[in-house]
Amino acid sequence: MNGVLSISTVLNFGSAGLIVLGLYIVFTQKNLIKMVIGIDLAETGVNVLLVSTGYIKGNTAPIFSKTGLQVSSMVDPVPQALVLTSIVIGFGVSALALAMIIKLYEKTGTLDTSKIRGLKW
Amino acid sequence: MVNPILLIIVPLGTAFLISLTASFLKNSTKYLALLAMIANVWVSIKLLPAVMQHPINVVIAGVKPPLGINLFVGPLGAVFSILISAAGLLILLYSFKYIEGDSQHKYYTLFLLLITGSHGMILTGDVFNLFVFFEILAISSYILVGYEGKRNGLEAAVKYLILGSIGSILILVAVALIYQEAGTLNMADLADKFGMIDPSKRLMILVFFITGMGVEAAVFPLNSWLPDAHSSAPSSISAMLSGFVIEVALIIIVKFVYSIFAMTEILGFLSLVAVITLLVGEFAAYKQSNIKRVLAYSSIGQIGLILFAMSLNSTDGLNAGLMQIINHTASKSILFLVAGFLIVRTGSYQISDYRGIAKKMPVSAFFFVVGVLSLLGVPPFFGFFSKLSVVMAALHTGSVFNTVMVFLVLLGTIIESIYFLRIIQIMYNREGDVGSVKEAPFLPLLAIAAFTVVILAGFLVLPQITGYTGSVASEIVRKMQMAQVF
Amino acid sequence: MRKVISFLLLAGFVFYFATLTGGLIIPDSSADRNSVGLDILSRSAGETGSANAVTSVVVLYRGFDTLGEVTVLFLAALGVSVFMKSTGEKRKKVLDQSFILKTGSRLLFPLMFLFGMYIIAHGHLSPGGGFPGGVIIATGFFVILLTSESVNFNKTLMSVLEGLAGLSFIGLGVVGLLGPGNSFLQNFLPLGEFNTVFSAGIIPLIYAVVGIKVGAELSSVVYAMKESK
Amino acid sequence: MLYLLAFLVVVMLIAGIAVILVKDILSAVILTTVISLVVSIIFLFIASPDVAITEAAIGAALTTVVFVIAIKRTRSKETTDKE
Repeated sequence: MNGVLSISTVLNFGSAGLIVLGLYIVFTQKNLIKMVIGIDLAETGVNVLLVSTGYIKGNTAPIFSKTGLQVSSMVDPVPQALVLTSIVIGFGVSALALAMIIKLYEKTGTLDTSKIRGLKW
Repeated sequence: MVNPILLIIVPLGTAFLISLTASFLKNSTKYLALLAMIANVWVSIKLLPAVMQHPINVVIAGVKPPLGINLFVGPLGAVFSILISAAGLLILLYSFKYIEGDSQHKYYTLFLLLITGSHGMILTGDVFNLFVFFEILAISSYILVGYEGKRNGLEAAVKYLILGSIGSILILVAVALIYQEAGTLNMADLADKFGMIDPSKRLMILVFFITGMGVEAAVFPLNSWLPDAHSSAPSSISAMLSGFVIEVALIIIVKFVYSIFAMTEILGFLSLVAVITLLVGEFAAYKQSNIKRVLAYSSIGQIGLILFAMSLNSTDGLNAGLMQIINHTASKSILFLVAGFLIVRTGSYQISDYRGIAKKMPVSAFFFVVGVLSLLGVPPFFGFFSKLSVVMAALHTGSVFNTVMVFLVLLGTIIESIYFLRIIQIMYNREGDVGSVKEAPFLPLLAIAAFTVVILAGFLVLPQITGYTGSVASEIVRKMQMAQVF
Repeated sequence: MRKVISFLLLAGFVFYFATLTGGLIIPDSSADRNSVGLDILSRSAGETGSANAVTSVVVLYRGFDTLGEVTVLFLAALGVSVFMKSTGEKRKKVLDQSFILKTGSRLLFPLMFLFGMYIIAHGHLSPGGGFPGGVIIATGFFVILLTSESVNFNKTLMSVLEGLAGLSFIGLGVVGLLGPGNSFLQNFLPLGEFNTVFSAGIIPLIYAVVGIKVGAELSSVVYAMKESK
Repeated sequence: MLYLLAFLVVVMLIAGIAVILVKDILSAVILTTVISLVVSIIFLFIASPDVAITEAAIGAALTTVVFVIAIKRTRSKETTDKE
């Protein structure tokens, strides 16, 4: 592989980019649903970062079959387990946020943070 | 020997049990919650003497750490478990009369999960497991803040949720970087391997972690959610959020800085942040007219004080900070719980509407005064000893910086006493008339009285308390190590 | 102005990230690196009897995380039901869906249900397991929910299922605690023959519980968000 | 493999920028789904099939369902309010 571009580099760029885009959306957008989208994107970015920490070039998924794959040719299973957890947690937070936002919308009739007094920060 | 894992699985299991039985037990589910909390208090008290000798590791799934998850229970874990379960039990008793309505079982389920999350964060010995329990704690508090379904509560809950999610994303980034650099998630193992990591990377991980956890701990400038959230939650929940939830997040930060990352060089920065937090909190509290907002901003001030004590880089400072945490838990719980029934009885959040309420609610008003005096640090209340030890610890370091900071802390105390004494003056106004309001019911008063006993009798058992907090402090300053396996 | 400030903040964040991690540009890590995961990998098949190492990490080595994660979903479902409780307004009349959609969805549901069960039951052999399986079952349920006007959705049944599944998870853990291993979530069943469906001790049991719980919770989340008015 | 991954990451980031630029929230949600699917393919390529399945099922499918419900419920009220 050529010196600069490695798979980990690509993944690191991707995850950092996604985290920054997500946080940028949260900071700048005024629509509450779009802010939740931003949180969702940033979480996806962190998940990519986590999975990439366990990646070992050229190795296979950590699943043993009867033909007997070598342990040394598998990727690290722990970050994958962590990401499974964090994906589910991320979904839980998004669903809860949207439920709150729907209820808030029923009370205030708007999703615009600049029109909701308590949400100006 | 009781197994500390019971502290986590008993409330969690009871929460599931409540959801299972809610359809036919209806509102009697609160007694299940009561049983769980009594069990928790019993377990944590049984645990304390044992772990004072040797910290213990509880292995989960039969896998020895660092491969699996473990609970690490030292003096810190035991003392905080007692704090959490005792405060939780009393606040639960208070809730019996305070929470009304049909779907009470949801409140008690959330309550137990909040307790589960706090215990889990304190006891776990694994970084990612810490994140999971952090999420349990955070999500249950988001829901409880908006629980009443009023507009203010919802706005506060949404704001809290968005900031909290950003915080949890930063924590997860820190976890990912930790795994990338050290290849381990176990805290004790991490403390061992951290020396091998480049210091600048260490700093970065710590910055991510502190920023993320700092949102929950309400450190300036990440605390804009707190006044809204703590003031619009039900009062029993405000007492818990102010009483131990933010302290739990704070102690996790302290634990990371001292015993895991051993990066005491950032403590100077932290103490600066702490004093700014304190002054911001106290000045903002001064300007409020809503009683719960006053208490919420005062919590920010107190968090600043605690963080200041804990970032002095000395065992004395940590000890003082821990005593201040105990004082704050007891006195702020009293204040929020009394405020809860002041609001229920008068129907108003405005302090000016409580003119002369002491005639109608004498017991509540008396408890409020005790809470205020202890928070301000008037002798012979417990708060006097804790505040004194903070000041002594700061002056003892002998640095000019800390001396200046102590003056600012005392300035904060003066502001604090002005606005609190103003409230008391209004409550005890002779001419005021609030109409026909009744005293709070017996059970809530009993719960508040128990907190008051801690404050009033605290100085009698002061040597014991400082003994316990002292061993917690020495646990924190030591580098974390693998303990004996349970 | 706010955009500029947040952009600068985030640019600073990226710069910090890039310079202090030793650059965004890093080489691929090699197999000789030292990590807990690789240690687990070399022992997991023998210790847990599960062919899928990720599953053995999720269910046993880090089973406590999974318990917490299920709790987070439980919390989310609870939270949605707290905020979405019916406000007493009349329900709007839902547009009538076409016959083909309705019948198709009814036909699709058993298939998706079976597929979900398959994914759950083979979690220790192939990719998948309790979470994706539970989600697939829940998705099958949404298809019916989205196409039919009236669904007999028993909220009580769902909360009973959630509670029961959660308690069974803890119960399985407590059996391990009381058993010879004296450790929460300890495997107490024989490992069985490697790489067959009935193997790997308590892993399939826990995954089944997780699948039921995830399915029930997700169904009640979406139902509560859609139908509460 | 490397270039394929780089391509997927570029697609993902472009979709992310598009989320900021589009005005319509529904389109933003659809773009998020696209990102989730692309991420799930990336996971598949870096030897994480478990994560890929979960991301596709939860990140792409379920999250989209929940977002669409939320958008529908916050829009329908807006139109009835104007009547």
